[in-house]
Amino acid sequence: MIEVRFHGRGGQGAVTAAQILATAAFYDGKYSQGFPFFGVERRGAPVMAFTRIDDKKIILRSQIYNPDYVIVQDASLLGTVNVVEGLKKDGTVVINTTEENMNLGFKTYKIDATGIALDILGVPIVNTTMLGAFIGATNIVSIDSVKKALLNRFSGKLGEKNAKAAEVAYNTIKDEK
Amino acid sequence: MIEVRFHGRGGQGAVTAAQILATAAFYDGKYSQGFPFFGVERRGAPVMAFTRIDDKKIILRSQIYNPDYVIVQDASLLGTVNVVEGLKKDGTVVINTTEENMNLGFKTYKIDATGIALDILGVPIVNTTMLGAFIGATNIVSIDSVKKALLNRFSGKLGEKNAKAAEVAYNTIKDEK
Amino acid sequence: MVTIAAIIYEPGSTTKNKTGSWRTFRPIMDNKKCIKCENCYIFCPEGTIYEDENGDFKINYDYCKGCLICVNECPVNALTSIREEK
Amino acid sequence: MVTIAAIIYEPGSTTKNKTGSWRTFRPIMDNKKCIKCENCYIFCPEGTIYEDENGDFKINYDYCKGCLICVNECPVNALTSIREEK
Amino acid sequence: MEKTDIVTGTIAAAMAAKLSNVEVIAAYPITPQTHCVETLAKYVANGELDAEFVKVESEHSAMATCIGASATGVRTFTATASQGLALMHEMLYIASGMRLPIVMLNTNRALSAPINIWCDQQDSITERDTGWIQIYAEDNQETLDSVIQAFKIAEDEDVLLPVMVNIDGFILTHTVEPVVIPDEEKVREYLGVYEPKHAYLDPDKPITQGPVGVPECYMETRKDLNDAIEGSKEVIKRVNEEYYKLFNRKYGNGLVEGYNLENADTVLVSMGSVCGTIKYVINKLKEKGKNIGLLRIRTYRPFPKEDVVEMLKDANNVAVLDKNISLGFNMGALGIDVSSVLKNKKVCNYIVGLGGRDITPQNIEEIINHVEGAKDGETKWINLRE
Amino acid sequence: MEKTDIVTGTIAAAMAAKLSNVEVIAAYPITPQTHCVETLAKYVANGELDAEFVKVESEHSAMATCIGASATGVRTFTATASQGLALMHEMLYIASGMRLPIVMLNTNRALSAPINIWCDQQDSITERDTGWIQIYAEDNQETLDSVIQAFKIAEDEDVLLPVMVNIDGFILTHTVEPVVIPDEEKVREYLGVYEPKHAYLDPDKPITQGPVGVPECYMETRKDLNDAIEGSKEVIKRVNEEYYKLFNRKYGNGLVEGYNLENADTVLVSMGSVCGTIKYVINKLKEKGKNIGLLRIRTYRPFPKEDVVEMLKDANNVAVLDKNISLGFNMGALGIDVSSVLKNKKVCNYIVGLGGRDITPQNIEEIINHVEGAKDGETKWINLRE
Amino acid sequence: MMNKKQFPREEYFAPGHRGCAGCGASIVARMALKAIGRDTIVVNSTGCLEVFTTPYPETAWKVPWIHTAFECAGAVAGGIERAIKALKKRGKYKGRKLVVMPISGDGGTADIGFQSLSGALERGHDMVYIMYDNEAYMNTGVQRSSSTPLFASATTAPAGKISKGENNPKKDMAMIAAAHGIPYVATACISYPEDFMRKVKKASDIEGPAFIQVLQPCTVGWGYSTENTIKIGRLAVETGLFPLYEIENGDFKITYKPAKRKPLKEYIKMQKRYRHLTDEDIEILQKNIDEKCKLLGLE
Amino acid sequence: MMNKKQFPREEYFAPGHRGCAGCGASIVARMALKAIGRDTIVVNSTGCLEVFTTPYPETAWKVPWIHTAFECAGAVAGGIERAIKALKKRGKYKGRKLVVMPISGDGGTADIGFQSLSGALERGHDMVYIMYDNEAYMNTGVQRSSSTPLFASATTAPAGKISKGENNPKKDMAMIAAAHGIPYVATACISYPEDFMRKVKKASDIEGPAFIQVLQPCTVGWGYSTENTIKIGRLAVETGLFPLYEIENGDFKITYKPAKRKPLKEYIKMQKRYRHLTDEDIEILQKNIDEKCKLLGLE
Ligand SMILES: Cc1ncc(C[n+]2csc(CCOP(=O)(O)OP(=O)(O)O)c2C)c(N)n1
Ligand SMILES: Cc1ncc(C[n+]2csc(CCOP(=O)(O)OP(=O)(O)O)c2C)c(N)n1
Ligand code: SF4
Ligand code: SF4
Ligand code: SF4
Ligand code: SF4
Ligand code: SF4
Ligand code: SF4
Ligand SMILES: [Mg+2]
Ligand SMILES: [Mg+2]
Repeated sequence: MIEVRFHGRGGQGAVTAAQILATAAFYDGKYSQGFPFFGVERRGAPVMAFTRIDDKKIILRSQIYNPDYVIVQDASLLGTVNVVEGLKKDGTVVINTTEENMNLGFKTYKIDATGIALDILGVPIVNTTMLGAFIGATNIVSIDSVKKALLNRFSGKLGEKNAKAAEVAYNTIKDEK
Repeated sequence: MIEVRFHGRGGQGAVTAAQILATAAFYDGKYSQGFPFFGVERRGAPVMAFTRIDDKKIILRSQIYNPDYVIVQDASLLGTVNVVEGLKKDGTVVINTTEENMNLGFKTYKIDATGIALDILGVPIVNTTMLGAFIGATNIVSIDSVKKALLNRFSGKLGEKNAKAAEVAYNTIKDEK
Repeated sequence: MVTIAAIIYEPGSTTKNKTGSWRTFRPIMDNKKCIKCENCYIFCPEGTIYEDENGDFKINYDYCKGCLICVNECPVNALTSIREEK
Repeated sequence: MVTIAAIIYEPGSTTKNKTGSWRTFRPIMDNKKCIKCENCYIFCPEGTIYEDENGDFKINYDYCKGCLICVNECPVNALTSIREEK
Repeated sequence: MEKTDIVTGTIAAAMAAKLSNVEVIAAYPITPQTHCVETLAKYVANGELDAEFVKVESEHSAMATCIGASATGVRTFTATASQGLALMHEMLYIASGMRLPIVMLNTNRALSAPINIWCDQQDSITERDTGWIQIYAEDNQETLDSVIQAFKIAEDEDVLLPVMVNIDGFILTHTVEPVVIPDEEKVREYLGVYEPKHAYLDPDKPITQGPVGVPECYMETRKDLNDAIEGSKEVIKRVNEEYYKLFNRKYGNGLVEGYNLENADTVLVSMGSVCGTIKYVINKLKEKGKNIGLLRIRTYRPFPKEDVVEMLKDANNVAVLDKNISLGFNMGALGIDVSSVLKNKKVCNYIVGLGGRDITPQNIEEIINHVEGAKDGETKWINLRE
Repeated sequence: MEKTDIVTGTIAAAMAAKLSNVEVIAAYPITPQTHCVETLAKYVANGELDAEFVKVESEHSAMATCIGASATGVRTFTATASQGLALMHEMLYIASGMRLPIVMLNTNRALSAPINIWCDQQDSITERDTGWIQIYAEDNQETLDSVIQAFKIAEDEDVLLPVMVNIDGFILTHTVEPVVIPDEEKVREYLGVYEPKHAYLDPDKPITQGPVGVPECYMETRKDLNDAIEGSKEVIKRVNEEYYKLFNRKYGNGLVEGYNLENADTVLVSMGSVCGTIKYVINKLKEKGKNIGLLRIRTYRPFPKEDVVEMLKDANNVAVLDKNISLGFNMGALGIDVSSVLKNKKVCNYIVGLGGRDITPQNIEEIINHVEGAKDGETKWINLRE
Repeated sequence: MMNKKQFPREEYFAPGHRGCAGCGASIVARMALKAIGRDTIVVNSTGCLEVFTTPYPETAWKVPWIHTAFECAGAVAGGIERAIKALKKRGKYKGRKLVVMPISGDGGTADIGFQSLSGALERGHDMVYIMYDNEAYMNTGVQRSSSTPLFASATTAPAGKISKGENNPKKDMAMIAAAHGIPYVATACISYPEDFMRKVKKASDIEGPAFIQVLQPCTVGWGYSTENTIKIGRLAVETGLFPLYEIENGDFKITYKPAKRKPLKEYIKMQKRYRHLTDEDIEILQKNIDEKCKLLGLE
Repeated sequence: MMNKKQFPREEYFAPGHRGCAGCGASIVARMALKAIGRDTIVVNSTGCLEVFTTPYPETAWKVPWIHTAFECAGAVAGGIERAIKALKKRGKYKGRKLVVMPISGDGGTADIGFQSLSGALERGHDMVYIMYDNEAYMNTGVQRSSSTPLFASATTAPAGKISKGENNPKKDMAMIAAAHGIPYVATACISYPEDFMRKVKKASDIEGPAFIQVLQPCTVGWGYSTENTIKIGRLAVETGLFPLYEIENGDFKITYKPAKRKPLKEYIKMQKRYRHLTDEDIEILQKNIDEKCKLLGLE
């Protein structure tokens, strides 16, 4: 079973990202769960979300304390949240940042998702971009399934743009690898 | 333990009468309970009320099915209600009527309480009159205690008039006995 | 045996309950005086005044509670009251 | 240990929570341009613009969420915004 | 001056509230409670009680008003029944969760549908999880005493919980019987003035009441509440003793009252006014040489588990009489509760007196006869019509 | 056409309501239920579901509206949680008392005070006496299936009772996972059109619904209700089988689901989503050679007494996990209920997951270890903070 | 006055009910049903009318009738209205207009059921809501409601040594309903049956919510002898205390204008609930009426 | 505009709360408390404001504050008011006026808490009731309330293939409150702080119930970017959509008259909740406003 934790801010779509990832896994023929950690926070406040992926039906219902992967949608979170808390020793972090020198003590992929998002979507909402980057880094689901999930989730142009953003990020990371 | 059942019509004060009787017994140094049988009826509809009197604390809480005494405040009830239902074999009925020929199968005292009430109170509300008659017939509490209870219950003139009505009825029955 | 949810399937079944016995006073109708203004008919809280086949108003004493609204509202004193016999 | 009935005995204690980290954009105040109209002061949803001892308005960046209402409502453009560094 | 009067249960409760010097009353009329608040309204209208009487537009608002008043630090009282109590349901949890020592008279009445204004205890029983202390009085004297005690218990610093005093509708609420009315001064001195240290809305010391109980604290507040109501058992017992010393009346140990338990192989367990009828039958049977016991539960919440176990340890046939039914369990709530703590004992459950169905001495005897031959866990409805 | 989708529990429920062709929906928003009615509103706004969506001003009115609609003879649905369910309390009794087959989704959430939007089951547990059938689903698939089944059960002529389908707030309501969505035609054919014979407001055949239930009839209506909900056990089992035949999914026997019970000396008993975590732990322990069982209560009301007794007959350590607390009893309601029917067995009670406190596999193991060394009747709160 | 059969002869409200002799609430029900006719569905709040008409196993109602709780006639009616819509989709009731008629006392309308009513008005349900106003909670023993007038004594607002009875003015339900912007609002009184029945009929023809507040004297609660029910209602109108009007799509119209307003004292003196009032007290009430009547253009 | 310190500097509402960036509800709370001052007791219904200000163990409030449930701010406030009276009998708060200020969203006021409010108004409790109107249930995710305007899309009244969003007009709470005959009713908008704060202050000085409905744009629910909160509020007033007035003892007065009303379109076009509207739809809404403004004498 693979466990993924998303860190973001209210309004940045971390929960949606977790659900999209779960959906993509499902399209890949796997079982999955996508769910939020809920707080009373509003837009702008730190939030978390989770995805579980497995080959068999997932029955575990607790929150995720020892993820295999962590996705950080907003580097400014590092100031207030311990994003690597409980991350498995051989775990991986994918983080949205332009900062070059960043050591989180884990295998880390960096990407300027905000740049890509502003470029392609025109708004600094990075959830789908980060998802693409994450897949590029980890390959835990197929990028085609992610795109399909995005097209199903967002109607029309919006779906296409998001799929595009994911793909660009995916390739960016792939290339860097 | 003495058990008394009152039959009347909504608005005629049967419940009050049962409470006054209980109060009078209490003034006589006895234990007592006075309580209604409640229905959804409004003014004019048949109602019942009960009094229990004993020398020791009364703990029994069921309704009264086999009374020692029955008081019928309105003879027209005979048409719809079996007023002597469950009355003990040696029980007594006191009834407000002008009818001479009335056989209820039990020892029965008749009195024109409506006449007395109209005379003294000016309204055909017979509960206190009937109480006086009942005491006259049975002596289960003292007429003084009944009067005291009435004076406490109804303020000013109204109390006096009711006490008067009770007393007149009391004497009427006493004289007839 | 009660019906399910105590639903009552018989409309208007309070007619089983003859409230005429509640009366202390009895309204008496004099159809000769009546001008058919319908006051008594429409104001009766029991709906117990009805029009017979001749177009005369009649009181159904089975239900009349003797409130005497009809007597009070008759503009021509076609209704009067007497003390009910018990 | 929670307090009884979760009552909070410390008024205004949300100040522990530095919402400045929420900012994507940062308002910048130019006190020279400011005409003290108090717009930014009264409209700030955080109440994080304050008047200092010199009568100048200052922004407490610990709490400013970067909504930019102040910038939008300044009649003289004494407030401007920049992208927050992260 | 102490005196004896002959009054109904509702009026006894109103007198108790007056003796307790309540400061804010908010209540909505409902049968069979009405005479209680009408009497209080009369006291206020005549200047006999200097309280604020709030004529709210519903029971929901009655409880909300009491919560507001109690949270501001004054002694608060209300009264209700049945549909009214049900309409307060959400607010009951809030009153206890906010730890506000509101005292309420509930006059037990059946719940709709169909609508029925007569007695059973479904209304209060169904609120058993809410964190309210529930006292069930057997007669009008106990009603008065329990309301006074309720304030003492509720406001105790180790408790700080609302208390509901339950009395059977009509059976007590509309029955006059002699009641000793204690001296007003003495009661007021006993209770003192309510001056809370924990909850008060005061601009001079601003606190925040009823915040968002995030997952990091919520469970602990529930545990606190649980411990407070568990701990109230000791306080209730203590108050029962204190009250006895001052006013010369006590009710068992405050939580339960045993009657003729010694050597009783068959014991009935119940609450409220029916216990009088049971005692009556016990006395009759004793005359005939038959020994039957009664365990009267006085505080249903906190549930006196320990006392139930201890006092029934010698009984072999336990008959629990419930004036309520937990639909879908085919048992009354007291039956379930008692069964759950009497593990190695025969416990049968009898559903009695729903919606004003009378409970006669014959019914009690029927139950006694039945339980002696019954199997553990049986439920029987008593006095049903065909 | 049947298809699989990846959806949250609330959306699965909304889909089920649509498949069931509900005709009147009346609901009020509350977290964590909102997505269910929002989804239904969207179906209606897009013409995908030809239902009347009544945007009521409170949950009290939501239930009242459902009652009015159901009493007129149409299929009716609502959804709520927590404070909303609590505000309906009075109307819940009325819906069942009037024998109206309303179906409701309740998304389990803690009750105020303090206010908390996260999961526990206090809200529905505290309505256990109301005469509503209560189903607790373990996952989103079961949520969808249970809503469809709920209509079938509720409208069965031998039942005619409202049904509440409960799902854990956030844990299911906000989690997407794969769910098989049955074919619409097939579901509609299975359920048919609701055409009641007992309750319908129709000028062509005027009946009186909700009259005054005088003492002469009230107790008998309660007995009827009691028998109907007891009898619903058979219907629930039958529907579970029928559904299996048609849609290829079943949940235990409909009332309870046993998991690894054979030769399990220690058995956990619980309801809802936590059963998934328990199964997870059971599987892990099995790998380690330790045999632990689970009895999942699917319908809490009617309470499957017989199954509980039968299926636990070989267990020696019974651990009941409650996501609720009956304050003043120091136990959760399921704990009390199970204890009351397992008379000669060790039953311990574990209060878990109140107000969103997570329940981890470690917590489950802790419970298992504890119960094996515990005394009968112990209650323990799990995962409390200092 | 003598045109033949001014009132329909069909009866939808049976005798034998348990209402007090002389009860005005029965008159409301009887007249309203005559006005609308058989295709009415009645939703009754808890209160006198509900209690005295349906003691199981008897009912006074000859039309479909439902009672659920005290506080939710508006919402229940809304559910019925939508259910009828749904049934029409199934093909039932083709071409027929079924009228949903919630009927509640002043308590069930102005107090505990107020929100349910307001919600129903706001949502625009097609219904004829009848508030039968006897100015107190009669069913439970004459407690005050927010419709109880200033200075009337009621059991929870009793006249007493330091109290003149109710201390708040009567809540103006018709005007509050009108502020909801619904198509039809009216006041009425049982003593004016033509006016009342015309309004009920009109309300039932109008699409959308209609609200009618009908004054209904109560022999027990107001304290007068049974034969005076109609007379007292008439006095309430003739004194200007209870003006009869309707508001149709926002247009206000007085529907009955007393030739000359009678002094309030005549009305007050007939009722025990006012017997504690001094002449000065009555003067205060008279002034209130005079002011209100001026505003409404009544004399 | 340049008079020194037009607004008090005391803060009773602390930063660090969890409101969205640009939230208008915080602005309401902050301004209202500045207007009344420290002797205020706040009663907060469930809703955004309550939730984002009091995540245990933190509170943004520097005055006494209580929250109980969603639907009963009015009744809780009434209890507090009476308790203060009782405490004054004990000698507490001598010579001080404590102001009880219930503050509820449009949902808590016009829908689920409407009865509790109406009861409090009717009973005459001395309080300043503030309805912060963001025209939907924001806390739970932008569901419609009865204060949601016609044609706005909300999650329970979504625009869709056969729906234009909300299909009922906005419930007129200020007018309904006024129909209760209370001494003071006003509308206000956060974009006009002087007007709003003056009204709050006046309301707090008046004995008896006062009701203020204050419009408060919501960035999330209305769909606009955070910096426009004040701008949009201003447009609501300038277009005549949300007129600012007060009603003191029945006397109606417009307190701000736009020089020339702006076209509604300007307002509509800034908000996503209206993005499904065609020009014809907007025309309908514009007509509604024009009519209403005529009635109120605006333009
Ligand atoms: C929730 C609830 N609270 C209280 C009651 C008790 N109750 C029943 S009817 C009634 C008064 C009804 O008054 P109104 O609506 O004016 O009708 P009336 O009896 O005067 O005809 C009351 C208080 C109830 N049934 N339900
Ligand atoms: C009885 C009850 N029903 C529903 C809810 C859920 N709920 C909490 S706040 C809210 C909406 C609040 O809307 P509003 O009053 O307009 O305030 P806003 O959130 O817009 O500030 C809802 C529906 C609740 N807490 N209690
Ligand atoms: S007396 Fe009353 S009940 Fe009898 S007919 Fe006349 S109006 Fe009707
Ligand atoms: S009121 Fe008199 S005149 Fe009029 S119809 Fe009746 S009896 Fe005839
Ligand atoms: S950007 Fe917003 S939060 Fe920051 S100072 Fe300006 S108004 Fe205040
Ligand atoms: S809005 Fe601009 S001019 Fe006005 S006080 Fe602020 S900075 Fe100065
Ligand atoms: S109390 Fe009044 S309203 Fe009720 S039945 Fe009697 S007369 Fe009619
Ligand atoms: S949703 Fe709207 S009202 Fe709520 S906190 Fe955010 S901006 Fe404020
Ligand atoms: Mg009334
Ligand atoms: Mg809102």
